[in-house]
Amino acid sequence: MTFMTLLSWLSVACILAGAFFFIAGTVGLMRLPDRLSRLHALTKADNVGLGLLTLGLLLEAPGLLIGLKLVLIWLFVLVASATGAHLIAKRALRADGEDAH
Amino acid sequence: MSHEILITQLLYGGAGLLFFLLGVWSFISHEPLWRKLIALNIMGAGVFHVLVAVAYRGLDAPPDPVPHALVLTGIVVAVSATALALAFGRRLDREDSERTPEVQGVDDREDGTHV
Amino acid sequence: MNPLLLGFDILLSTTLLGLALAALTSREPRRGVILFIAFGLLLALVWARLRAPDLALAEAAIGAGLAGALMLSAARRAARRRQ
Amino acid sequence: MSLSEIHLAVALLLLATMSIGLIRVAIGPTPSDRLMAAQLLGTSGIGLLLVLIPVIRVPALIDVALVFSLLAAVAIVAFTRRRDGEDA
Repeated sequence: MTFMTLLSWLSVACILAGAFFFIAGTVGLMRLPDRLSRLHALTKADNVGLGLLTLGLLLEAPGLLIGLKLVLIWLFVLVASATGAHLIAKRALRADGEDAH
Repeated sequence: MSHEILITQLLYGGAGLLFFLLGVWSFISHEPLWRKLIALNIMGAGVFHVLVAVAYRGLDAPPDPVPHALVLTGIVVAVSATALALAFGRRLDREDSERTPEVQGVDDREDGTHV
Repeated sequence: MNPLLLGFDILLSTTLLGLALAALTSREPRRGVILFIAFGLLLALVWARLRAPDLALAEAAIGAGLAGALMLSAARRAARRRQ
Repeated sequence: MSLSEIHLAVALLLLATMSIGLIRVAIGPTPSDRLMAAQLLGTSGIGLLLVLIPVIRVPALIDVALVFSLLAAVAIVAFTRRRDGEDA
């Protein structure tokens, strides 16, 4: 019983820490001066936040399949985020004129 | 409990009504095809809002499946209609420029549609 | 009445409304279409909130994904003709 | 019961951060800010869906989150694709 409550407290702590990283990412997105810094804040802080959130939910996962799906979701988001950050930064650095109006 | 369900239904239903009105306004007041299509899709989203809000039965009971089936069909139909409209628009553009190649660029509106 | 849930509903509806207004009033094709795709993804969150995961799946994959790709190509064409 | 309340509070917080981020996306001074919309909705939206599962009591939402995570990559690639005639 105490182990279960300990586990659920740990889960809540992880989820709250994840929420803190999401807030940090949004503050960075709003406040940082140039677009590459903003991209950095968005793609790094949010991914750490999602990782902590996934970890927190994983501690309470009812089954193996659910846990596997949670881990899979985080891995997919990591891959998508790395690719997306790279593509956006490349496009920003080349400064093509497609939508520069 | 039923009070709570009613408030949620009214909130999302009212939002749906607002989306429908916004979509109608944009559909009749904006000329370019892509803007009309966005307006049409947002009108559809408003209708779906009303239907799904009607189907909602609170957190404890499963929702009504019939409006969900209607909305699922509606989503697919909306995408098909969008694709058809885009194909028609492209065909109209091509036929117009084939018929009057010498005035192309004169009667072109700024957004790709023709007079 | 759960005040947190009511706040969640109101914030979700307000964000969606703001996004719809921004998408409907934008003049640049690419901007409008990107805002419309964001609208579709948020709409999937509304279906998830109203306990319709099947609709959320369909909206995310078909509504935002397929319609977004279609309209992005149309926006690209419209932007090219504008220049 | 209080655990579900915590989840709901975190969901509300995530929605608030997402809404504020969407303001930046909508008014963003550069086009690159706009391209971050899919990125933002991908991560925050997936976090929101995952936290919403114990609140709404719909376990199937995890599959929706899975589709979201796959779609985020596709959307980013679609946004950043260049036109045919354009170099690089």
